[in-house]
Amino acid sequence: MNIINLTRDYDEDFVHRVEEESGQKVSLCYQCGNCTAGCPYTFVYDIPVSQIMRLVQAGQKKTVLSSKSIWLCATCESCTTRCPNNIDVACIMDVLRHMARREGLAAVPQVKTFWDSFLDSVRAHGRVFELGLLINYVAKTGRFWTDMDLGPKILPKGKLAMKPHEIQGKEHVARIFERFERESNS
Amino acid sequence: MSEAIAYYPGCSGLGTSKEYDTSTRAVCAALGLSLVDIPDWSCCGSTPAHTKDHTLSAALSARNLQLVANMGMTAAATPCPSCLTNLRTANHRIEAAPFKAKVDKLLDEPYGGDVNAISVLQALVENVGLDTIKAAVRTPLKGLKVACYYGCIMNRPPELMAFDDCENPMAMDNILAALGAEVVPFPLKVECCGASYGIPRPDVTAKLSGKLLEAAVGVGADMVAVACPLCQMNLDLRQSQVNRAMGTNYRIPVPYFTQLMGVAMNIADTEIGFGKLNVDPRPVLSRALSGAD
Amino acid sequence: MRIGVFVCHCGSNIEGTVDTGIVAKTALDFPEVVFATDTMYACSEPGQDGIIQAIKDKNLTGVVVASCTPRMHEPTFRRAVERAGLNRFMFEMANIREHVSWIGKDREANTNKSVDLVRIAVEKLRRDAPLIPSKFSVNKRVMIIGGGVAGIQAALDCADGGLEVVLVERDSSIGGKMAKLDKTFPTVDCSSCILGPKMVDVAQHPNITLHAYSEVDAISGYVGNFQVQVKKKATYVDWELCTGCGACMEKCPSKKNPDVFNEKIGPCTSINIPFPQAIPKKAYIDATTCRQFVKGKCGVCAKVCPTGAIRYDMTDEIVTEDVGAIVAATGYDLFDISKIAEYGGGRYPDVITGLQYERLLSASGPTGGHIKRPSDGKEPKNIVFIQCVGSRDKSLDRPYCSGFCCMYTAKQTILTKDHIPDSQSYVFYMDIRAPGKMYDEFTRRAMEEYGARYIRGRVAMVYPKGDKLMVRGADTLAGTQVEIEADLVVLAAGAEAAKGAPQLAEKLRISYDKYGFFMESHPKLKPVETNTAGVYLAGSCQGPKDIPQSVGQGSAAAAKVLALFSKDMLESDPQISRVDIKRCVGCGKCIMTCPFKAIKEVEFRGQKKAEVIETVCQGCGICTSTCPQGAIQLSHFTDNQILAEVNALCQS
Amino acid sequence: MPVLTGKELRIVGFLCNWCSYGGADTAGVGRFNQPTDLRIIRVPCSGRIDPLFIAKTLIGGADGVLVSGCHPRDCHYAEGNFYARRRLEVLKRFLPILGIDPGRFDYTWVSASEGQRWQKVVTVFTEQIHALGPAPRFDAVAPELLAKIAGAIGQGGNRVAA
Repeated sequence: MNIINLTRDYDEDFVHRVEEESGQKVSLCYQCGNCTAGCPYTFVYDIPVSQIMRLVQAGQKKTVLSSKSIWLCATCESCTTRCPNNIDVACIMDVLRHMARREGLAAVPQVKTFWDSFLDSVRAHGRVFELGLLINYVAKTGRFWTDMDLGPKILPKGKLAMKPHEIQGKEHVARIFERFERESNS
Repeated sequence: MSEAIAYYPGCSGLGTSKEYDTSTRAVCAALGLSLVDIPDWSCCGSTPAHTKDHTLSAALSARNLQLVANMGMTAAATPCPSCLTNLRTANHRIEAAPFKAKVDKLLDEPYGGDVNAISVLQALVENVGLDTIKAAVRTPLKGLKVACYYGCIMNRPPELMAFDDCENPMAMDNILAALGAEVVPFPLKVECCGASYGIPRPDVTAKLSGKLLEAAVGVGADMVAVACPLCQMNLDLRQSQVNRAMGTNYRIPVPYFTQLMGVAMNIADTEIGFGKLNVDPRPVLSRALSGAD
Repeated sequence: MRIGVFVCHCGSNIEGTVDTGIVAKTALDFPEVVFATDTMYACSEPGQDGIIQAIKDKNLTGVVVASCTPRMHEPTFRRAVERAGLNRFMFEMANIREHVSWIGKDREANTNKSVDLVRIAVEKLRRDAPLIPSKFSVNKRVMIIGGGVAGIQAALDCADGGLEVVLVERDSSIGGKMAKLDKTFPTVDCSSCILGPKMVDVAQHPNITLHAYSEVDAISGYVGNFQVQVKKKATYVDWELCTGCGACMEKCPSKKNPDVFNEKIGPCTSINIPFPQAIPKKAYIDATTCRQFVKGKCGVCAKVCPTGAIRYDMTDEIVTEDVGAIVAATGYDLFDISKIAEYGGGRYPDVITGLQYERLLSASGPTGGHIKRPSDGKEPKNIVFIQCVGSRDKSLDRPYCSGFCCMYTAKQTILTKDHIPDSQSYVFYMDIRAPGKMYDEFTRRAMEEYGARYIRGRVAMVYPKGDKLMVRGADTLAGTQVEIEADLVVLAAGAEAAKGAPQLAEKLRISYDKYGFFMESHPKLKPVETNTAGVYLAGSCQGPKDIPQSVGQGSAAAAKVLALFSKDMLESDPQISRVDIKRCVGCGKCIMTCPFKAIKEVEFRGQKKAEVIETVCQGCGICTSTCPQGAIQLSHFTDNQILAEVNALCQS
Repeated sequence: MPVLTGKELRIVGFLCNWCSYGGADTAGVGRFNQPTDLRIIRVPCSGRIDPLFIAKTLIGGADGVLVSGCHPRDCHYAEGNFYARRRLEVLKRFLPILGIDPGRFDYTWVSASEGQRWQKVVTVFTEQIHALGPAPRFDAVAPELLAKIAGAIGQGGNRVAA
């Protein structure tokens, strides 16, 4: 295991940015572990959420932003709800994903691809086109076996629309995305 | 004594949770709660939006909230907890003026910030009331053992959702009890089912949904009533994936609570839409109901 | 007047952010100031000597010290100027530490503000007059409120010191929380074996009057002369006649009531003596469950009582006790575990509090000292203890540490192993707080000798699975989620202020913090005193405490009372209201507003006038701001003085 | 000189000895930083505070006045703060008649244990006064006016206004 030199390797700016973007004070965390205890996703995390909090406190930007955990958090809010110090942990996980994206990091690429495909669908149609989203995701990841088994179960039910519900204001929705991109690049 | 509220079905209401949408509309209409469609509503952005950026997420929600305001209404109900969370989070975050300014910059029309969003479940409990629901029951669900599963974000975090108990919610339990069903205490009411990882990480969803099905069977439930399209999909449509991953053999129906309301209120089968579920609840239902006689 | 000003450095506490030299120099420009200097530590012996010397050398007639808060050292400096021959009320303080140097780092602004505060102190002092205290007699009886171990100790020490003691206890027996405990840490000696004899001493001590099943209704008066109204709640049993034989309990048909003494994990009868060692060992009837009261007919206990002690028509009775001092020892209550829904307390019968577990361990408890879980009476094998339930939790507005839970949990794991050798205890903890003598060693023994498995982390949820309770927590040291299939879950429920504590504080006119714990006069130096003279504190009513601390405080409070009563006469504070008889028009408004009935109407040359009863006046000054004529003035806080301070600030 | 020109405004506090003065002490002991504008006048009880003290302070040139006592029911003198609340509430309504912005005066309750609350109270009130800026100076206020207000509040007029 690497030795962390806390005088040299403490990224103060990272700690400040996490606090600013999440509106949370990370020094409130006293490492009780309640978030990890309740997190349904601990079993797939590479770093349990309480240790993510610890590493944020310790200013360990690279370790945190390259972790798989931040991409496997489903924002189920159990950590936020049960934190004895009222820290919105789920919001911090969200903010860490935002920062990882900005750094070009995505330790679980298929999750990011799925979310991006979802947003692409919203941007194109104004609403999510479920079947289109799935096809798009499969095309991007090459994971052609995804949910193939479910096709026979769902298609006969007539639930999945074969074409998107285009809304009249879809240009407006697209403009939201465009302006967002302009703002984030400026 | 009809009450009106704007209605935001959410994208899945047009597809994978059609039966939630139709049963919700039918039940509310029968109970005198008038759901007024929001013209040209768009997607709230769901989880993918807030994991990308909070301003973007709030703008996607705010567009819809402003559409409600333009209808001259001040409240919207949605059946989907994920939509609900996004709409409420947007409202909460724009209370801070600098954040609101950033959101308005992304919008064609700035959002005034005065439209409240609640769940259909909350509207049924608070705007309609259990007494009215009870009075509308024509076929009591006597003998049916139901576990009520609320999903992770219907009530959490409590400061944001401001509805029911965040650890032991009772709204759906109370409705089903009013319908005459036997509600079994379900300890994992608010545990996460695996959310939207069904596609990118099916292993994760299978394990989490598997725990829920195990618990529901363990407490002797005939079926699991749900209030979330994603939960429903994970527990019902993906039940075969669960069985394969966990080596189990569950075959337990997972209807929306509004569908069960529809049964008790003698709503037309076409509106209830049991046929759209993967595990058809009708055999279990008729067995339970006839056993009660 | 010849005024001297002394500006204290307080080491670097003040000098660090205030230029005391400039403050002193500027003070020389103020009216009637003839001497000003800065000084290193004004309160030290050389500091006080310097003040005394200056008074003598410069013929000072008044002194201002600019230093810390007057709530700290005003009495110190008053004594110093008195030693120099001045009247001790010819003295004022400027608080340039707590209100200046400690709350900001801007040296220029702080120096400036200090000058202002000295200026108003000088202006006030210029209008001070010498005051002479008068004397009043002391009623050397003391009331102790609360008969837990702290109150028992205070009562016994006062009584042994020769004082008459009135002990008031809310429940039907004294003993408090300690009486419910099985064993005590870190010695594992039997709680009732060490408390029992003290309880008997209370019952037998000739100097102690015990009002059990009683509550303080109202308090009036002041140090040396309080009048306390005690409500003796109806027990429906004549305690003069009751012998405590227990025949009524055997025959009472209403047997399934939650037993409060057993923390509601066992049943009890409606007529009840809570436990065998109860003091007084007398029965009382719970009218909310008794059939005679609920249904209007039964009368079984009246029929079986061999002494004919049952009195269904008994009513609450108020007795008035005159005392000279009061010790509040009202203890604590437990956090309501049902507020943490994820742990299932109140929903799942096998999730219990630590105090309930004590009752399961106790030979006099509902299970006769056998650990049986409440749901099915089975002996549990895997027992999970969860720490900090309602402690150190900001989200529940309980941010404080309850102090004793770590220790009693360690004790309970040891006792569990003794009771059930093939059992396994698990303890979820965040930090182990064991700072007492032999405490840390004790917690180590629990782990090393008794095999208790300690897991560092909180528990997120407890839920039933079959007949087990699934406990899902974290092991933060291993960095993982853990699950335990438990038979019984014991929650270390935190301590919170006793129910009704704020209301009692209001009656006592003492302060309490936001959690309802009573405020001591000084957190370090006056731990058992309050800001109300003659009212003292002992035990957990001030904040969570274990048994040794509570006993220590009981003795400390007793020592304070004995010291107070060592004098036959007390000096009253002369900073009281005085009536200018020429201006008084006898309207009586002051009489109506005085909260202490310290003003009476007198006839003076055929006219009605107000007159202040010196020893009763507490010096609040409500009368002064009520009087339309300005005829009644609070000494040292006169209208003129306050307005002089206002002018000094406005016109500087 | 005592108010730093351009930096500070003249804010006067009237604090009861037992609760709020203690709370301000607690804030000091806890090193809870505060703006430096406020000067505290100690009184035994908020019930000792004559509303005309406050009027006179504001007319006399203060930019803000803050009163703080014990929380209702927690008064060292049992009921002094109830008298204070009634009087101060009336005063607040009369300030506009004197031409004084009522935002320049506020009263609150802070207990001796509430150091952090005191820090917040001082900070917020100081910011509030800075937002209002320096108070306009009064050339002369007719004593009759003060007396009239005193009459309306129901006490004290004959002496303090004189």
